[in-house]
Amino acid sequence: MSEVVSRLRKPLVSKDRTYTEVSDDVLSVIEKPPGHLWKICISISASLLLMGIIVVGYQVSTGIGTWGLNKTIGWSWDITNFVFWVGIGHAGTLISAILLLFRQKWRTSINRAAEAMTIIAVMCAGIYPIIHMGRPWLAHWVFPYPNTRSLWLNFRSPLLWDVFAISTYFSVSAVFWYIGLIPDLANMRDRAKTPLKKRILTIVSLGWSGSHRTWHRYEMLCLILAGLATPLVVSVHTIVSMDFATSIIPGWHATIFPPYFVAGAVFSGFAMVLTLLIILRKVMNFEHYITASHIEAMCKVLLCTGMLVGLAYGTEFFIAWYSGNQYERFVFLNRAFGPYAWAYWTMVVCNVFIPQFFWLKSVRNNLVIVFIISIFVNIGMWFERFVIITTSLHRDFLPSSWAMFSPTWVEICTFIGSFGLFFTLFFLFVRFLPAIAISEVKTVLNYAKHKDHHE
Amino acid sequence: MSNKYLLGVFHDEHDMIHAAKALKKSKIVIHDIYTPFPVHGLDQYLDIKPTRLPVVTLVAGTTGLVLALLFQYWVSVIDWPINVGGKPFNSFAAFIPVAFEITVLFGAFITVFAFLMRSKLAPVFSSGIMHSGATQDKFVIALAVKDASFDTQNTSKTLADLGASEVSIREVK
Amino acid sequence: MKIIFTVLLLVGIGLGATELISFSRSIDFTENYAPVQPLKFSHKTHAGDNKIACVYCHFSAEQGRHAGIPPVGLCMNCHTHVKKDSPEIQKVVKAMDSGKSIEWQKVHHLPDFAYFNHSQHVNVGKVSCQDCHGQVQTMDVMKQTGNLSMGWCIDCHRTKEIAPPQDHKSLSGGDCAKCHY
Amino acid sequence: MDNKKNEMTLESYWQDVDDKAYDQINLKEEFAEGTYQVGLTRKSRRDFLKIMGFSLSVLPMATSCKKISAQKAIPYLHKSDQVTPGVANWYATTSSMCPSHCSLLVKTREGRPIKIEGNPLSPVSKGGTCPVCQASVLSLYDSSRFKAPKKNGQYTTFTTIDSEIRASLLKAISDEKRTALVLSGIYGPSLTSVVSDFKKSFGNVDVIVYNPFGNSAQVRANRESFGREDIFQYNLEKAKVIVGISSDFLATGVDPVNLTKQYSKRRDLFLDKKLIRHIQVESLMTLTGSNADSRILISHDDESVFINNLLFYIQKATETNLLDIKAYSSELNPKVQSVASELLKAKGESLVILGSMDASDQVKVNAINFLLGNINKTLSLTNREYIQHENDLDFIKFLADAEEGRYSNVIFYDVNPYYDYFNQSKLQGALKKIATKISLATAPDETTEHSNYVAPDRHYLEKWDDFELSKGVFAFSQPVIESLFNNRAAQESLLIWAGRKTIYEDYIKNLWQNKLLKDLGQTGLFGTFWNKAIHDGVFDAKLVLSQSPAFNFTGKLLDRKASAETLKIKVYEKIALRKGKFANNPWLQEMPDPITKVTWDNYLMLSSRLAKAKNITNGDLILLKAGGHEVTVPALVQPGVHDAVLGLALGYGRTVSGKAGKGVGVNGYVFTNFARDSFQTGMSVDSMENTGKKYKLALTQTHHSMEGRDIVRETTLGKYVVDPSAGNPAGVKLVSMWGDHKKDGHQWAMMIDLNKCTGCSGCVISCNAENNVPVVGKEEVYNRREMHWMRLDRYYKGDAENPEVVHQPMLCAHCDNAPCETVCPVLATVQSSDGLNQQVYNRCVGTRYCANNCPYKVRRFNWFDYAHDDKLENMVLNPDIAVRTRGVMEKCSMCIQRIQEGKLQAKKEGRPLKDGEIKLACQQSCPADAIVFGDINDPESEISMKLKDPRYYRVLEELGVAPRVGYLTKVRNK
Repeated sequence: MSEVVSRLRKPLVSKDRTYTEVSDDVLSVIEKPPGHLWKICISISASLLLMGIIVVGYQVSTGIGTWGLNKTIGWSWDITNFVFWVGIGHAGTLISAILLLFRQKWRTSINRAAEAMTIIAVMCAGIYPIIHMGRPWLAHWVFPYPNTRSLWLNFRSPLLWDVFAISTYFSVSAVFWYIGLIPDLANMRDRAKTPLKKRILTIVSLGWSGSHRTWHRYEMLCLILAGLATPLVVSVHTIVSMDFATSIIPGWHATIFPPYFVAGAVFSGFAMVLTLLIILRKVMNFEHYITASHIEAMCKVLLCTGMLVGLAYGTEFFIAWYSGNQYERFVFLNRAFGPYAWAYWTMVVCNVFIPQFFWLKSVRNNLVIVFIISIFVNIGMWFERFVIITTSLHRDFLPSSWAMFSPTWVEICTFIGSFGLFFTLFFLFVRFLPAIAISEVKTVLNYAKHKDHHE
Repeated sequence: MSNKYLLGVFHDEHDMIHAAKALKKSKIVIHDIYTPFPVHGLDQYLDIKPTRLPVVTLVAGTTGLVLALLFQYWVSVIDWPINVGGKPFNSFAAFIPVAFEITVLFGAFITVFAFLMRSKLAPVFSSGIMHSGATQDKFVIALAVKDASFDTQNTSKTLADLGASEVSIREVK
Repeated sequence: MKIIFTVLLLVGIGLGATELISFSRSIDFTENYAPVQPLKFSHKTHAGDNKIACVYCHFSAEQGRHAGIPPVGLCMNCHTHVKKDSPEIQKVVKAMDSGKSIEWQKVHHLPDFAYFNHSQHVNVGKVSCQDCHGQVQTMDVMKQTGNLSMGWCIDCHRTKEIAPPQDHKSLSGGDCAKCHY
Repeated sequence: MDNKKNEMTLESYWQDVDDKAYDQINLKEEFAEGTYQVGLTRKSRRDFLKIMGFSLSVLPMATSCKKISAQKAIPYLHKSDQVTPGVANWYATTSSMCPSHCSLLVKTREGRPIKIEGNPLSPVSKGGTCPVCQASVLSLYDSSRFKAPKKNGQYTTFTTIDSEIRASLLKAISDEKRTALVLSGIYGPSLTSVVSDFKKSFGNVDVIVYNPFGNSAQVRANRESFGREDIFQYNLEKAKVIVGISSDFLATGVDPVNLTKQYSKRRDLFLDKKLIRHIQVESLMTLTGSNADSRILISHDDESVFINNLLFYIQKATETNLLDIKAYSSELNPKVQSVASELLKAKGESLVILGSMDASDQVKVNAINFLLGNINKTLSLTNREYIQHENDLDFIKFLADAEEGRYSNVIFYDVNPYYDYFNQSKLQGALKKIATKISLATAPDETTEHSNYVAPDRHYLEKWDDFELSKGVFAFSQPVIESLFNNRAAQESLLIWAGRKTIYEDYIKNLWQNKLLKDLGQTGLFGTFWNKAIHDGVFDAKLVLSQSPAFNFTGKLLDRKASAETLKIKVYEKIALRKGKFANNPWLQEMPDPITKVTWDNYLMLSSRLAKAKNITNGDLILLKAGGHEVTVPALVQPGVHDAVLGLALGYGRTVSGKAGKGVGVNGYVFTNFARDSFQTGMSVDSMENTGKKYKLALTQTHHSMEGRDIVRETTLGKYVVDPSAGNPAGVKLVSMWGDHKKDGHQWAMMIDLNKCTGCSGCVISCNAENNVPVVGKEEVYNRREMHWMRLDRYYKGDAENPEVVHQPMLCAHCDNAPCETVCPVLATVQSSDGLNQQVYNRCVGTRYCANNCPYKVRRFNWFDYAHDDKLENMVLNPDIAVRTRGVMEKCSMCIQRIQEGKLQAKKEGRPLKDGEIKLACQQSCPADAIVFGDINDPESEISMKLKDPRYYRVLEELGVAPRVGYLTKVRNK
């Protein structure tokens, strides 16, 4: 048997690996007892989570007044964090669904982690709409269930669209992710040593046998789900943007918001994926699967979406000027030169200027710089939402009610707590589930290599 | 009632494909092939027809769409028409986002359930799997041993000749 | 076998869900609530057998928001002559003498966020007492009929034909702020 | 009006109510603990439930599981003829709270007063009320009030103190010592009679009227120039030009409500296209000044120069020499001349009002008004028989005598010298020599702290009284609730100590029956007279008034030397707290000052130029030294203040008060002194330095420019006459994708005439009282979370140092296309069929999306469970309105309860609703009658007529939200 190596394509897995070795590489990590590093990481994140829970408990029992909001600024960090987390979620779906539809094979080694990130990020996001309510114990009222009041819901409210969008997005993503996990769970089941593990894995792998007849439908199912998830992911951030776009507040009321938000979501999501994967590949020894070219590809996505976002910023300004609407004009001047100018320029620098370094291949190949830039983008995209929400609200139509916002410790701790939740769940995920889609990687093991069987 | 299967275990998917092709040529009906990842090009040897899952999705999605629109219309126009912000009772445009989401929700979930039912996948306590290697690195061709007329010995030999590293009989409940 | 099992399972889930819904719907409501009263007062005797008009005792039902529990003194309008020696009447007499009114157990609770005005319904809308309170004239012990939920109010408002008011301009019972403010 | 007021006097049914007959459920069970400073440390049972509820929310219904606990229903023992459960009773009475003695109607529910409105029958206040009287109902339920008489700080009984006090009073006679009765004023026949009886029975009693910064100077000037010891009564309705000099007559003068009524009539373009012209000459920005057509900024020292020269020019022009004066040379003279010529052009139709404490200046102003022929036209001077005004000299003399040990008893009634006398060490030293000090206060104050005996007076809603409003016009107050505590009318105490065992009610009736009616020449049956008088609350004897006499100056003019321009500290009264008596009223404390928009504090007002020069910004703590006193006080940069003047409000810095008033702000009285026979302000500042520390001032508005947006539209009279729509450009043409909803039946709308609104903020308090709007405390106001449904936006425009000011009441606009409604996911805010934007508290989950999307920012969110822990204070809650729990949005409901009540009343009577029958709380209380409310589907209604006015516009109309609340442009006469 001779082996022909393509000159045009680089292999997607950078070292020769057999199927068993792939399984070993991915699963051995989680079959061993946890290491010290993992224990330290999960303790830190779980402590942050615990702090978050306590703080949220305090806020819910005392009142939203523990936050820094006021009569003029009814939303600030709460919805900023909500949009931030939803946005982060988008990269996972994008990688697993859109890249699947486009047959981008390089996605196979990162899609599992990215999808897990999606689900966890949506969970983090989903907490905010609940706790930001004045009476979160009545949160179930936003669902249309038959009730004694004979009263339903207002389907004209973008917030209600959000309820449907976020819950659909979460459940469909979770199902998609789980469906993807089944073959790998079966692999784990068949490797399991202890009866208890075997029993649990038997249940959760749904009796998967690797039958080709099932694989045949499975591949179609994945395509269908990808096909559904793709418009879904676009719709989710579109609807999130409509929370703002359909309102009348200058700085919110903009038709550009849906594409702008989707681009921003992809941008921020990929930044977070980069942040996580750079850590993950190091910590879990996944360098052969999550290769430098993966990182580079994602850098290019960042560069592109960063410029899209930059274009949106510019467009907003142009339209504000071109519209001739005094309130619009004021809001944008106020963003750039008003009391929150520091936030605005942080956003612009982090999101538009810093990613420009990705034009340089040397930067894209330097993991440390890529990591740092990804952090900057995360920060910048948080500020984007803060700028949109807070600076638009704080000075709207009537100058008499103009006000300023500053967060309280409760808000800050809640935000840190949501990172605690995110990382706790993510660490649990990498600890207990295969962080790389084994069966999918196996399909691309021979990519760019062709074992010539028939001469 | 139990079924007996003759399993041919391959290490290499190309050998397995080759074997499947040979078996098909010799008119031996392949019950199923078990692989750790989807191997393309086997459908013809297994006589698999294209799946109808897309149809399920279409029907489910359409149902979701119609139900969502009807429900929103009923709530906003028929059951209790309320003047909200001067908008018409039937604010059709505003009903689209929710209708879309419900379409996707129905489409996705019903398709997944259809898939699980059709593939007989469910949370089970013991799995009737053919070969434990088939989820990791083995490619297993399973032939149903239906009755006495099945020439077990000969077929085993054929499989071994085709490159199977291991040939065995497995009974599955 | 499998089919039977599936059907049974589905039926079970269905019944469970129905039960859960009806349970959760009953949570805040006290239909058929009939507390023990400090006085064995029978509406059947007064309103049913003796045909005393409701508004004789609940006189403010036609004037104000509350139908009112009759002042103790009102009982004595009749009971200075009728059944003076009954032990229950003695309780009334005692209340009068001690100056300490009778502490009735409230039967019909409306939550504080729902404004209900008796005169609006009784006087203007000409709704009979029984429409909401049930056949009081047959009750020995007063109990709540209807669950007093919003849906219960709304059902009546949607179906009941009432005499058009003199002021034709306002017939809009479906507005939220008719009850909630 | 008749259905609103029950005929007859009243026995109160407090005992019954105490049994909490019916409305117990409405005194919501949601009482969290806390103080006005909403702290975050509160924990209560409910909080616990909420934590539990939240953590159990896996079971979605779990939180609503709180089964209704058994409640009791306790009927009245006897049927009352007057109280129908659930139906309000209205009683007429008169306030003794504010100096103008507003005539009031008091709304009671099941025997407890819950709302105060103006009495339209009063010929003086004509249905208007001031914020102070609006808020006085809350003072009734002030739990810090004395529960019983006190002796040396311990509660005791009236019997005990009565005998001891009487003994002490009698002992003074034998000891040849004197007794002083110090009171804030004698305002009516009964008090006059009580005081004279008291005097007569002892023979050694000195009556001292003490009321710093009252009318001492004017009374003296009037005595010297006209020989009458009374104050002027103004009639702005006959004026064309008014010049106010340092007088805040629309806010804090003697009769602001009445003057606002008159003033607004002269600003009503529906009545008369010839508007009044108002020139204000002042050094601090006052509410009155903010309404002026033209405002002349002078220093405190120039006040005297301005008046002197004004008189000089008028004397010159009229070629008279009423007073022998010389003109000072001043840079102001061109302005003075122009004011003089404007006044001269409006002879007999002009008016100069001076707010100064300087009798000589008052005399000069009297001369000006006399020369202009205004006497008996725009101002008149009667000599009210039962009024005794303060004479500041008396109190100074009293202190000097006390110092010498001439007094052994002093009785304080409605005065608080331990707080408001400028020289506390002198006062305390002098009063220490008086053995027996008796206070008749209702609640603890600095003076009761120093008194041996406290014989608590009743709140005016608990007592009988009478007042002389103007010559021959009397007002009555009657108790609308039985006394909440063991207290007694002060007059009754005086009578008892004088040895007359009588009930004050009988005393008043006797007085009227046996003396006053005859004196007033009234015939007829007393019973009829009395019932009608009490029912109406006022009685006009319709006396033929003698004309004011001619100007004949008998005194001596004291020259107020125009000193070098040094920095002066000037104290002033604020519309809410006035002189400090109401410091313990949280509604008033939280009412934003109409000019500065500051709540819960006083502060040092200074001009921006001075602030820049001294490097001071808002909230800097300033150490101010003047006249030997030092005070650390936060600074507030205020446009329209003269560079050489600092302003500091009186009424703050109370050290003994209830929880709302204690320790709020600093005491401004230390910067006053006594000079030229009167208490004076305008002390020279020794030094002011920035301590570098910051202080949180709780402002409700921090941005003061309209940023060129046409939120408040205005024009000048000249332009208006040419084009009535001047300043009010036609709005953009709006197109809609949708058809309109049906708009039949009633369609409510409101219109506010910005030309009439003075910004007094009475509507804010009225709205608070009517709608159970919570008080949130200073910290929360600082956090921009005040709950007021009605707010007054105040913008400055033009010259930064002396800007023009506009006031704009802002409330829920009840938009037809309400942006708040569309965004609510749970239908908690929707449109009603009569065009109101409804907010359903119990449906609200609190996303605050509606508030974000409200372009007017009028929605208010319950960030916490606001304090409703004071059970007594909760008695003021309107039982028809839900008390909102935390986490829900609230906002103006257009007094939906009043609309419902009005419609129901009409339906019960089987008739259509009349226009004007429903009056909203803000509308009713507006002394300027700036608010019109009605049905736009009724072509005959006032609002329908006025909507057609070319001045009509709607704020932010261009957004297409179709607001139902509109405004009429402001027209300045300049």
